[in-house]
Amino acid sequence: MLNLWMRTSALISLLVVVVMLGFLLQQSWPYWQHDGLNPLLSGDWYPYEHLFGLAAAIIGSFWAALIALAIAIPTGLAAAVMSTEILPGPWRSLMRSGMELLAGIPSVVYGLLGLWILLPLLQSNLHLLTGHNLLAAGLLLSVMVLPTIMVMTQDALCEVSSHQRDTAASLGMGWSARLWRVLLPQAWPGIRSGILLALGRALGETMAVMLVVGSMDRIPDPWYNLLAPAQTLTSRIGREIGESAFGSMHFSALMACGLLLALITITISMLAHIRSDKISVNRP
Amino acid sequence: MQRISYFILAAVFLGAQAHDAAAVTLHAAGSTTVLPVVSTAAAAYHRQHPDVTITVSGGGSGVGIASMIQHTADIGMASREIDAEEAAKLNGKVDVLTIAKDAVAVVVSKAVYVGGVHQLSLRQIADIYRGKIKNWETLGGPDAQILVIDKEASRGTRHVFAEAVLGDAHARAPGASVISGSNNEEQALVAHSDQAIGMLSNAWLNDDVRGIAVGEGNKAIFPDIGHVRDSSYPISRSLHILLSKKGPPEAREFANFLLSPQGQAIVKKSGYLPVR
Amino acid sequence: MNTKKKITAIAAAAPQQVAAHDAGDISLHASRLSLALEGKNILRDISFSLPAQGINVLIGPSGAGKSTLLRCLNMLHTQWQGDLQIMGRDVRKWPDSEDGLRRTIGLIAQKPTLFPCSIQQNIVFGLSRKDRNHMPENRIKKVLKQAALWDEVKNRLHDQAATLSVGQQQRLCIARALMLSPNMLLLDEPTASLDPRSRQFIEASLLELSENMPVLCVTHDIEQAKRLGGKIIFMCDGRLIESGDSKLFFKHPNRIESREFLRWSVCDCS
Amino acid sequence: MNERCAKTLTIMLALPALLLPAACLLYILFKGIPALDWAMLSGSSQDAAFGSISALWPQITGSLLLMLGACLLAAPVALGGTLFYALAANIRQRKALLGIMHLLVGIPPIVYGLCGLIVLVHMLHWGISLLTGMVILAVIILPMLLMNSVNAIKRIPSEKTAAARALGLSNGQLIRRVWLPAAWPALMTGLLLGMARALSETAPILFTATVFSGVSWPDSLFSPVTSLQTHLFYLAQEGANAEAVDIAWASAVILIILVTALSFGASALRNIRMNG
Repeated sequence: MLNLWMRTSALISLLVVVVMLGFLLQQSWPYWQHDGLNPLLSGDWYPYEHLFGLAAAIIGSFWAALIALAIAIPTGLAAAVMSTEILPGPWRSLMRSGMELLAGIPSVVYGLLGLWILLPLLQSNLHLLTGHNLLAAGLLLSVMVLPTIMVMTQDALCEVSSHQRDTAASLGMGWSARLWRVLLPQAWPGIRSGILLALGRALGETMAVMLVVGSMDRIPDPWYNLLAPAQTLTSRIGREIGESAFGSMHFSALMACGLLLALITITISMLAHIRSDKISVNRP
Repeated sequence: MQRISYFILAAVFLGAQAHDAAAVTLHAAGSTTVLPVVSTAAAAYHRQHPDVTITVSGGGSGVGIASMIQHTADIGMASREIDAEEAAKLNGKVDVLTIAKDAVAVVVSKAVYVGGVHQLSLRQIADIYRGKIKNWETLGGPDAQILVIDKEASRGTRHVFAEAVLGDAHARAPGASVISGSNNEEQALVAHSDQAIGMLSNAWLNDDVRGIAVGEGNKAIFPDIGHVRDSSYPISRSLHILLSKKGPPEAREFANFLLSPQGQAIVKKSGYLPVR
Repeated sequence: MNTKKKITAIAAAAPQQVAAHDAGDISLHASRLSLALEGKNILRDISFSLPAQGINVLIGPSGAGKSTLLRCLNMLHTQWQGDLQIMGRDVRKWPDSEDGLRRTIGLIAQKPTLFPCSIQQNIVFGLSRKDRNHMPENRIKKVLKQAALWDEVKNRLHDQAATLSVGQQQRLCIARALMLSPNMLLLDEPTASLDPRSRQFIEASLLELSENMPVLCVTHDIEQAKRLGGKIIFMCDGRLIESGDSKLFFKHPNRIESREFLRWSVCDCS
Repeated sequence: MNERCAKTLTIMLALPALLLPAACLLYILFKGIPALDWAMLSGSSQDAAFGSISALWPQITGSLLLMLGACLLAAPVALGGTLFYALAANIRQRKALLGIMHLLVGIPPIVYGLCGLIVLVHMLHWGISLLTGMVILAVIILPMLLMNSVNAIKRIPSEKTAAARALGLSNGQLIRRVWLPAAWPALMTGLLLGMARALSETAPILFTATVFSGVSWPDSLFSPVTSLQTHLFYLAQEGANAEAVDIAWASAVILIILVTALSFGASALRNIRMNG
């Protein structure tokens, strides 16, 4: 009985992965068969003309995630350093609670905040036609991934042994030298995992991005123009999945978006997992 | 542990089942233009027939029609005609009932309207959506770039608008600068901007979101109920609900309710033109 | 940049001035040091001084507060009360802050702690970036010889430091501390976890080093204290019980706690 | 001097992380509390028409039902998987299981939604339903729960297990009498965090489990529900309707209160584990 339960559970876990990837591939197969990998290079997405180019959405997804990381990495690292290396104990846990609170706010609430605070701000301060753009998505995402980076960095910094800290201090190294030459290098594997997880989360976030990105299937022109409405993979799926008929080419193309997203994020989380695999696999 | 949890699961299931054995739940999905009518009517209908519950979700006309093809809803809502491809898939298994008429208003931000743009010809609107006209100044308005709002490809409003203005229901709009989804989302976009143009059912017009007249010179026509009734407004349409021929009889009764004087009163209150 | 240079210059010059002034008399003077952590008195009224050179052994049962005292001396603990002068200078008013003080005092921990890089990089780890990059070979050779490690590592300076045995690692820690040219060396049970051979090496090099600077070595091992000789400071339960010449202490301990400790290696001072 | 500069710079960089949580929370409370009154929480959504749906009970019920269902489905599997890891697996199987869990954690929730749409809604013909939503959310929280409980079991000192083994306890006795008493606070912490996660996921249930309106209590596991999360999304798009926006902020406050209560519960349990 116990044995059956244990093995069924493990099998279900395995089955979930197989079923998910299998059906995504099966449903997106007509799409891949239709055009091969060409649509990955084209930005034209006109479902009624059977043009399903993914380039605009892929580029948009990565741009939004990169903006998010560019803001969240320095801030998150600084916040983690501040809470573990500068602030005394009670403040540390207060900051941590703040971060957990930030992490607990559902993404759709962030969407609401973005729609009501961020977009009008961007629109009026940058004199834009509309605040809907990649920058807005990136800014919103940076708030959402900040807790991931900060908490992972905090854990990694706390794991650096007190012997290392004391030894560095008794060699007369100053605060910043200890930080740059001892603490950050030794915490790097943990920090790296945090950054990769944050990247995965930023790429896969749907609701908040969908509300602020503008949903225009256009490759940014010029390529660094982040102030025009754009599209991401997740926002494309979220907006169009309801309107595509099951089994149609449109549906298949959306499934291809999903498969692509899954493959990218799986690669990222595996990279984060492999190096940070510190959990020993011994019998408890 | 495991047995307990399955017990609870079963209890929830049975409890939910036993809640009201005679109850019927119908599901309506589709156009957000039709949604307010059906949503309000569903609530009124439920008060009269407590054993019938009608759940309503949006998604657009494309969803309404697709959900009939896929049998994921009992009542489809559409604010445009069914196209050939969809008709082939439906294969005559669905009845289409027209419950109301509506104009797709060409709307501009309040600042643009106040700035002098009160009417545009179909050609000028087409040029805006094709990206040939980019500034309101060209059209006699304030010196401001035009924020051209397009709608998601599946929305009925867009089909009707694109057919009348661009000549094809699925025509591209290369001049568009942002895409919106529901009527509400578009209404918010226009209201928040000072230089926007968009397309909206005339039930959504208000002080911040002004409808403009469409046509040449003094033949331009404002999108109001009177002009929809006499079919003089060029971008108008019928609002439909779709019923499967083999669907539950309660769905048909609800459709009859929509066409009854009480239902049509709701249509009128929602800002559309009753058909009866 | 300028300020920094100046401060470094002052720090380097300070000990020599003091040495001239105090004429090889006293290098460290502590009076009435007390420390309470989380409401517990760890150190109570400790007063002692160290001569300008020679070996000093801080002995006592475990839990006596020996390691804590060492950490107070180089300001790893800062909450202590009392007065502490090193090279005739108040440690609280050190010109180059705590970091400058710590460069003047080499502290070697009980557990050898190396950084995850090569042997050579470990030796120069405490130096500024400029000094790290242009460190003459013979300077490294000199400190490694002083720590009795040169022969074992001369051909593998670029190997990972973690490949060394624990005994070698502890000697590497001593070499690393010497690289900063400290004026004083503090060691916290440096041989507690080592094999007898490494212990022998380290004791020998400590005796040699103590000819030029004061060395304060913490131990709970009576035999080791006897071997090292020099001056004995005996601590128990956060109090300094007795201090004096090694030979005298072992032959005629004055206090009952000292006698008890010498016989049983434990004592009850409370 | 240099050190002080470095510290100041760090604090300046970290400032957003200090201010943002407070700012976000205060803004939401500031907007939401005035809109949140008891009248909103009472009554049924059937009484109110579109856009003025002010009774949030059906949405709260739907969210909680989805959450509880997801936990009831996921918890036994997570516990079983943990026991497999601890008792039956060899090293390779352990690595594989952990690898699979890390892989699942990385996949974005919307992809789970897509798979649920293919397999559950269309292939198994469950339709847009409560059960579909429960299963999808269960799969989303499964890796969290499993990894958490694996860590909890690992933290039990191996001497305890060895002592129990030496007394001749069977696997079942070992689990019931040694592991569960020692690990339950940690297991519950994980479960609470999983519940919080299930409450805040929106994208995967948007098109697989929920509808816009019309449900006060689902008739069966196979009928759709309304939920706070998706309700918030629909309302978020209605920028121009002042009342809808108020309700949106009120929903946000309720959602955050629920989620925060769960994570505070988790923290409290974590402290029990530390003390006891």
